[in-house]
Amino acid sequence: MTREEIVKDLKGRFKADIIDFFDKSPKRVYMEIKPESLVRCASYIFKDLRARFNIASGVDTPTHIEILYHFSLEYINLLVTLRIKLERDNPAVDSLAPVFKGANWIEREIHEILGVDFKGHPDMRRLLLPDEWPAGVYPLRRDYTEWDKNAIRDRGV
Amino acid sequence: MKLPKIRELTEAIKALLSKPYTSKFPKKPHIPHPNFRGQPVYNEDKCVGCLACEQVCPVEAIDHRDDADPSNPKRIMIHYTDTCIFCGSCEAACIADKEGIKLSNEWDLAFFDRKTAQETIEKELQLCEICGEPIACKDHLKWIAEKIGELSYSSPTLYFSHLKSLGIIDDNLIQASRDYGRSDRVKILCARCRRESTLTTSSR
Amino acid sequence: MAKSIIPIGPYHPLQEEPEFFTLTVDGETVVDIDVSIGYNHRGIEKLSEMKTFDQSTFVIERICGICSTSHPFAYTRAVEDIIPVEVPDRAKYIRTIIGEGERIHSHLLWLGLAGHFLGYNTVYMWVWKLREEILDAMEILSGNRNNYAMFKPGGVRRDINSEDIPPALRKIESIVPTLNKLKKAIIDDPVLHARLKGIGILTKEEALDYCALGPTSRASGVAKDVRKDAPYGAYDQVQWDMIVTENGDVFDKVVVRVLEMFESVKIMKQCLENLPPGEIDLNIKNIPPGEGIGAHEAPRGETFHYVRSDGTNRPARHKVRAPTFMNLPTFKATVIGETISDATIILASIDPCYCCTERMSVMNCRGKKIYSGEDLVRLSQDKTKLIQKKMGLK
Amino acid sequence: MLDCLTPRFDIERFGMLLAPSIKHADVLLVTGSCNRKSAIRLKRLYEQAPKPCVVVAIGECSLSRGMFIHSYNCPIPLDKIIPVDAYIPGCPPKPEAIISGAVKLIQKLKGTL
Repeated sequence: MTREEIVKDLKGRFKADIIDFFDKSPKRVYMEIKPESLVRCASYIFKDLRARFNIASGVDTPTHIEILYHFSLEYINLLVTLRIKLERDNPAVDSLAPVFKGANWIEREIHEILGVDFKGHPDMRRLLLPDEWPAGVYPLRRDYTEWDKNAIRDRGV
Repeated sequence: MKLPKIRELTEAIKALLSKPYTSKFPKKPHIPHPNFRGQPVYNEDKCVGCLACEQVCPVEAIDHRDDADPSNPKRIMIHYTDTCIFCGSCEAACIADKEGIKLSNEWDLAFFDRKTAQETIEKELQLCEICGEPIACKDHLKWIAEKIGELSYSSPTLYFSHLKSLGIIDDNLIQASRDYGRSDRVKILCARCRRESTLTTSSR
Repeated sequence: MAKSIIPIGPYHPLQEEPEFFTLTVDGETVVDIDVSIGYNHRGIEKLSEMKTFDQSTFVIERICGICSTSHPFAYTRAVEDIIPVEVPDRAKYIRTIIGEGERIHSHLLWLGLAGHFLGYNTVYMWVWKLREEILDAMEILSGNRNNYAMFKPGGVRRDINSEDIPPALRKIESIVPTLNKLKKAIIDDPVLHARLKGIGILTKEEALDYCALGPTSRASGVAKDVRKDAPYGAYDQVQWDMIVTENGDVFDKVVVRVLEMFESVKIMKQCLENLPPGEIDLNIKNIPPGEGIGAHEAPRGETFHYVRSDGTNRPARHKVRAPTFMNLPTFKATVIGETISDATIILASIDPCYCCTERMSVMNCRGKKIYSGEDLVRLSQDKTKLIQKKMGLK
Repeated sequence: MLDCLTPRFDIERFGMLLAPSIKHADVLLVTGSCNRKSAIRLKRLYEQAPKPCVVVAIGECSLSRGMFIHSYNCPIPLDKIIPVDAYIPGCPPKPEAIISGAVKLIQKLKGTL
């Protein structure tokens, strides 16, 4: 399947869900879709196009929270990125962990540092942060302020 | 089954005869390769005190303290050995053609007290002749004057400091009071005083 | 059978990345395994948002002690992807040289420690003696044994001047004869065959499902390598081939890594010999707002960097994904069902920043017997001696 | 640090040995910046060590958290967690620097520095 066929197929199949399709360069395709159709799109790309799930990167922009799922198709050297936008107060999206095991850890990490909760994730535990980290504080949010009073940020000599 | 045994046997014998691989380090001092990036060292007369290295340091290992008392104004550049990661971006950013701060080959830096783990050099500071604010290091003004050549005659601060360093003019004869008249224009001033002296037309 | 929990404690002088594995054991075989990581979490993504584009290469370089040049490689490619700009040829060659040199010394390090787990301490000492040669070569080329500080968005920081190349080349070529002896010693050693073949098998489907990367997936037949699929740097102007083996057990992971070292030596030699002239840096002045993705084939797999810039000189968001992040969950598929003494070498076979599995302690709830990490390594070494006795070698 | 054990910089010829557990060791070598999770375990390890215990901080990260001073997960430098006797800067320090640091420490403890 060459690159043009895949791009045309993706556009045709998910015409209703695609909000914006940005063809940046021969190696990069960005597809913005509605959050509800995420599982359908992702499982189609992962299973039928035999893509490899690279990573999901959560971004906290001033207006909304964005999550980008990067899939790389090695055999035609193309990287398809699914972008979904969620509102800032309680971002929620359904989890991709049941679709493929690779997404298990990254969703736990995004839940922990950005506060997005993934519905249907098998074991949503804490991955990186220590236990005494207060529940509501998300370090990668724009409005993160130092909560630990006795942290020494200068030379501390 | 036997072949690998014989091959390892020859290897063992060869290792037996050859001299030991361990370096006789404490007895014979270790000289690292000239490319090795060791401790950054300030060069007192080459450095112009422009703080470019402080801006570019990824770990904020370089700091400065301005001591603006009129008798002996000086800027103290401090380099902390306990934070520096020896990456060489200060040397790459040094405007005094990479001579102000240079990475030496020095690697044996163990110490016992973190408060003493810093090197400092002092650079003479140029104070504004009206308000006494530090403008920049004297060498830095001289360096700019040399760099932009005759363009430096557009601002009295530059060409005064350049001529003063050449010894052509001596200290400012007109007393350093603030009168916002013409006499203020021919002094070494900081930016704020410069603006005030050029903009105000009335001489109070 | 009462199940006992084996906490694999986080601290040991040999460990680089402290991880805490808890194996639940039913008698001898491992029933379930869980890991809690985060002992080394330093919030690098938040830190690189505080630094400028140029400074954050140094933050990125200190993510992992051994693959310290693969992260800046992917990061600088991501930043160049925002502007879409092409790096000059000489910089590409220098980047490839540093990347490959680092792959050799990382594989050698892992080989030494895997040998230590299996009781082959001579392999451990031999391989690390070999590694000193490569570290000297890297010190000649880049100025430091490990954190090379060579990368910059838009090119390379320091040039390799021509009179440094012959000594570095001599050092690199000096490791090839010993490497050949090592390859022969490892590949046709009957004890290793019996010990490593058939344990910790990661089938191809599981490798695809877990999205495993690098040597871990190439050992189970998944022919994916960023240097071949999306050629970058000087990887397309140099002849080398990708090593893929079929049955994905620990022995194949050893073979893949050993053979990859020969390829890296070949690449480094070709790059060093025909290093093109020309300048080494583009002096990028400002980075337009946008997104960039960069990837590089690190010794353990593909590092992936996503950088988003909003026009200022600081990255607005920087997502880093180390290869072990994808390889580590595969232990669920490989360790369950194996015996305790095999657990150490299987966990080490995905090369999780070399020997996190060293921290093991076994607590048997009934008998209150406590094995420490050392005992578990000794268990795995006893198993090797047992096999040697069976083979009639002793 | 691990390179010191290898044939080229063999520190066992000076009598320094790698003890598997803290209980039978006198010198605690600390590398890497201490984040919140590992600070607790480091404190517990330090208490378990036999008491005339010497702590050596190796590398910029453990001296003053070097690059990670502003990280939200590394709140306090090492010498506020446990008393540190010797500092060996370097990122990473050369094995010779670690050995010469140890030599200086021994001389200081013997009072002959």
